[in-house]
Amino acid sequence: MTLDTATAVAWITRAAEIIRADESRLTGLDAAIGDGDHGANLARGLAAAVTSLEETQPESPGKALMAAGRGLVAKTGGASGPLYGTGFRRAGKELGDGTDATGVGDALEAMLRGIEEIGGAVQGDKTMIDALAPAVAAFQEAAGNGADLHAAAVAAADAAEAGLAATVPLQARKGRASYLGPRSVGHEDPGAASTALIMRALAEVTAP
Amino acid sequence: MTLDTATAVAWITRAAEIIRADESRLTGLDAAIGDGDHGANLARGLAAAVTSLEETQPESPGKALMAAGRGLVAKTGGASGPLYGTGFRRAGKELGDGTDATGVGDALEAMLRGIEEIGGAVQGDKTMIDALAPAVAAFQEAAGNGADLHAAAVAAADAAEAGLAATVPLQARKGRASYLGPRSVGHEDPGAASTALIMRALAEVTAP
Amino acid sequence: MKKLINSPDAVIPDALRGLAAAHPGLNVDVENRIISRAERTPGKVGLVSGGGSGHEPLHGGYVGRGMLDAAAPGEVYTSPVPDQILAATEAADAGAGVLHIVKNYTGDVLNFRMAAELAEDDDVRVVSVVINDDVAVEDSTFTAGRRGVGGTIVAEKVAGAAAEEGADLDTVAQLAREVNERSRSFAIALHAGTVPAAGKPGFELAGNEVEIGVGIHGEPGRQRGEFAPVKDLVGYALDAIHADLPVSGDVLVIMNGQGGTPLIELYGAFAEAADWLQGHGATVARNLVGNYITSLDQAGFSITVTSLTDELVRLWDAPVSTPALRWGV
Amino acid sequence: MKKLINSPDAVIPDALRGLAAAHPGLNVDVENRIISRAERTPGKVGLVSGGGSGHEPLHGGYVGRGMLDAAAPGEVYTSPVPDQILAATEAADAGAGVLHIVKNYTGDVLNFRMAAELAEDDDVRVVSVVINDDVAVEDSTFTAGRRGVGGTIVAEKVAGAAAEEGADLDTVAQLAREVNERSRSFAIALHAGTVPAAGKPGFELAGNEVEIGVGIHGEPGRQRGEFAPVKDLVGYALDAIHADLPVSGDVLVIMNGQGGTPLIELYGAFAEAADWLQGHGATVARNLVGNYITSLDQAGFSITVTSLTDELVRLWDAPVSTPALRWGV
Ligand SMILES: Nc1ncnc2c1ncn2[C@@H]1O[C@H](COP(=O)(O)OP(=O)(O)O)[C@@H](O)[C@H]1O
Ligand SMILES: Nc1ncnc2c1ncn2[C@@H]1O[C@H](COP(=O)(O)OP(=O)(O)O)[C@@H](O)[C@H]1O
Ligand SMILES: [Mg+2]
Ligand SMILES: [Mg+2]
Ligand SMILES: [Mg+2]
Ligand SMILES: [Mg+2]
Repeated sequence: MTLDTATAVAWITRAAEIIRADESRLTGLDAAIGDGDHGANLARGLAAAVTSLEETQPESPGKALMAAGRGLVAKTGGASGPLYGTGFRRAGKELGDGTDATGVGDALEAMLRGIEEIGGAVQGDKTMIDALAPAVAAFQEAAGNGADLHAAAVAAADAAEAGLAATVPLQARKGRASYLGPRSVGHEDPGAASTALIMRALAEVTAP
Repeated sequence: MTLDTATAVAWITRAAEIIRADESRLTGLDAAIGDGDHGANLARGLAAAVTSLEETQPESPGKALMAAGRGLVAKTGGASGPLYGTGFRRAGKELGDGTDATGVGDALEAMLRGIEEIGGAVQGDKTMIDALAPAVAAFQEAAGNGADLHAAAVAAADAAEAGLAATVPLQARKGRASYLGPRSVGHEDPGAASTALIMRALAEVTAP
Repeated sequence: MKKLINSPDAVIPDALRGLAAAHPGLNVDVENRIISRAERTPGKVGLVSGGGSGHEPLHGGYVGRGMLDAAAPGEVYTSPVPDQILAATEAADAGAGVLHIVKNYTGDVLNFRMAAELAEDDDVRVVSVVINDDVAVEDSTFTAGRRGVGGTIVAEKVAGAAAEEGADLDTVAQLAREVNERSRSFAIALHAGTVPAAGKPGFELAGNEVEIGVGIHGEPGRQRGEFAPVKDLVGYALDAIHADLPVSGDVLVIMNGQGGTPLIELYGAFAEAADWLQGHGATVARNLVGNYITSLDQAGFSITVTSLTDELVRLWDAPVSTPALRWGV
Repeated sequence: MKKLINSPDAVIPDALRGLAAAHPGLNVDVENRIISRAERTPGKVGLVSGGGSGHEPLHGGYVGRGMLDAAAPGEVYTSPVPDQILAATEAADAGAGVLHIVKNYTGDVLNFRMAAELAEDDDVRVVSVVINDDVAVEDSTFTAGRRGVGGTIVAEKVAGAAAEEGADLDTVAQLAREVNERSRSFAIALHAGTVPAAGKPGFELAGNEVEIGVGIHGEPGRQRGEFAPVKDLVGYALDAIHADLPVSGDVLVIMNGQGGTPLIELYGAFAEAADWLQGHGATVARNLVGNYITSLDQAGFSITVTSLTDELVRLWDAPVSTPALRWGV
């Protein structure tokens, strides 16, 4: 299976669904160490991404992710809008006309680099990077070992969830949670939580 | 026993004490159907009346009540300050150099007339008049029947308390409580409650 | 109760100290509780108002060029005392007499009346205008009459502008009376404010209740109603105003916060008021949106509608420089 | 949760409708959420700011002569999006370039940066100044840096006055930077505000607790402290400011309410601040006391101290006519 246009669209659509379903959990996580809007932001942003896909009817999976990224940037606001928006746009650029697991791994890596570049966070700062970086690594390792798209995506989603769990003991060094200093310890990072959901959505839509 | 200067001073002093002790009850009554300041207002005003007695060292009971009235007006504020202040000044004017129960009855009647005059309330409007008017009537009746000052004051205090109780079913027609319309029914009037305390103070200080 | 105070007793002197520090152009007598303009204009009619504290910026915040000459704040929610009002009157007197702008509460009326008598003894001519614009209270022989609320601000602004122009005492008083006749107000609260000395809210509402027709002293309103969208609450208030004095033509609207309601909500409420008035053929020619006459930290709004004339617009637009209202200067 | 709203979704459009109705001199694009001045002065540097909603009067309340040319309000507590900031930038552009005054939050910085890139694509020169005056947050590689709070108002006022006088983009930007360098803020909350969509307060405090070093988004502060007299709370805040940038000489002080604190308390707090500053050898040369940058209905205060120069005083005193600040005109 390659990541074709329909699958790319399905990924975003499914991500929008599960983020919406889990909106209040994300908001709760953000209320604890941020400003309590992450769930609403991303639900709004991903809904806009879906609308943008419906409107643009992209012809390639790369164009689909780029359109989704533009939709996210245009409607999310906050830190996560530019970060995820840039991430999806970079992934789309890398992805081009669709590709197998290895190519998708490269696209996810482009996503990671884009987010790192504009946000300036590194792993351990208690951000979405802490879920995304291990997810990308796991995806690439699985793909390198010959896993298909679904299997690699499952590995990525599992790694993202583990990365999320690993944010709990960290003290935030980026984003609003950093203002809390030591009080940010003991909570999951909301952006890492949404990244884990987005990775899980990829695993679901690539299931055979 | 006549109402001499020392007794007049003792009356105000005792009234200040028992109003202070019951301040929060008065405030609670006023919070229910007014603005919750009657206890504080009167405690402050009577304290000022006591100070004014200490400062002026009045030579007659009439002058004592007039000084107390001026102290009340100068420090109480709200509706009760001018009402009680005028009442005590009028009583003092009438009282002059001290007198027996009949003369005190006239002084209390002057107090009542003063309050009626500037406040424009009549019995049944759910105000201090509803305690004061029956108190004055009871005092005068007792004095007319030959009661001494203490006995007349006890009759007045009892009548004031009965008058207070009778305010419960009334709808207020004067003062802030009138703004509540039918919602003012079912509560004691705070000014009637303070009048009952002031009458009780007179009964106490005239005890043999 | 958590408040930014040192102690319940210190609330008023502390606020007056702050007012003095913030506005060096005002004379603030913290001990005697009188706020007055630093300079008197000989021959100008003096304007004095006052009432309980807890309604800030009313009244001290309206002392300055184009509005009041002096204000006398009482204890929280308690009218000031005669000596204090007398001192404010004397501070405001520049030889042309003094207007007392009094809100219609028994305590305010009685204490101002006593002060006016004392002032007349000192040969200061005083005219009093009693403001009673709150339609939540029936004006009948069965009540102490209507309360004075937001219309007070309009009366102070308009009369103050006329006094600044050199109008005489009767003219200035007549303008204040005219504003009062043309103004109506109504208020709804979501939560009661807390008097510092009392330490708990003036009334308790359930999660789905509002207090309808409240005054500015944390006193309960005429009835309790169900919480509803702001469009309905504003419509209810405007219906009550309209039933009493039909709105039409150019109006001034004050969408006032009670102290604990944020501006974002007041603007939303104002949007509904503007729509409602337009739908009833009136035009919002002038407006204020914000906290102008408050009840400590009470949440809710009051709306004041004044039916304008060209002359009232001109006087409203005249320069004013006070802590709470400033334009044209 | 009881609020004067129609629904959580409608809060921002309703408030913008109200702002439009109240201030006919502003262009308010309710759909795209842009508030701009009705007239452009050709050749004047444009000033744009924006950020989450819920901080009213910030930012829309500072659009007008002598301050901002356009503002872009986001969702409640959420930075606006690039297209919106771009549209505000285009509305503000009068040929001399546009200054973006951005509060230092990751979301604001990223969205403004994207908008600036888009504007440059359209040949509009943009310079951004990031405000980061909140000393509650350590500025280190371990944080996203200090937050931008009350200093924003001073930067907007001073830069706006310079732009009005015809200063060029670099000069205007440099003044905003200078204000930022000379400004420090600190906030303490007594109760958290409630985001309408969330329906409950951002944090819960016990009866004897305060949140120390809070920001403007209902986020918890760096620590919880014990409730104390306002003198101590203000002293704590000023100690923190003084430790970071020692106060001296003439200062501008903003004693700001967080939305749910009444003016009587803010004046009391200001009295303590003025005393403290005097005791430390500084003079309060200019001040604002009131709600200028809020957090919905949060109770508490923030204090901003800007160390003044003669030039800053002159620009602060220059005429301004916006919904929230008005003088000299
Ligand atoms: N500099 C950054 N780099 C990467 N991720 C970040 C950065 N800053 C914040 N984030 C992520 O964004 C999430 C918060 O997003 P959101 O709540 O939507 O925005 P905001 O913080 O503006 O309210 C955080 O949980 C974190 O994962
Ligand atoms: N017109 C009036 N005549 C007589 N008594 C009055 C009148 N108005 C008010 N009162 C009395 O004053 C009491 C309230 O006094 P207080 O609370 O001190 O003043 P305020 O109403 O100004 O807050 C009422 O309970 C009532 O007994
Ligand atoms: Mg957030
Ligand atoms: Mg009372
Ligand atoms: Mg009172
Ligand atoms: Mg946010």
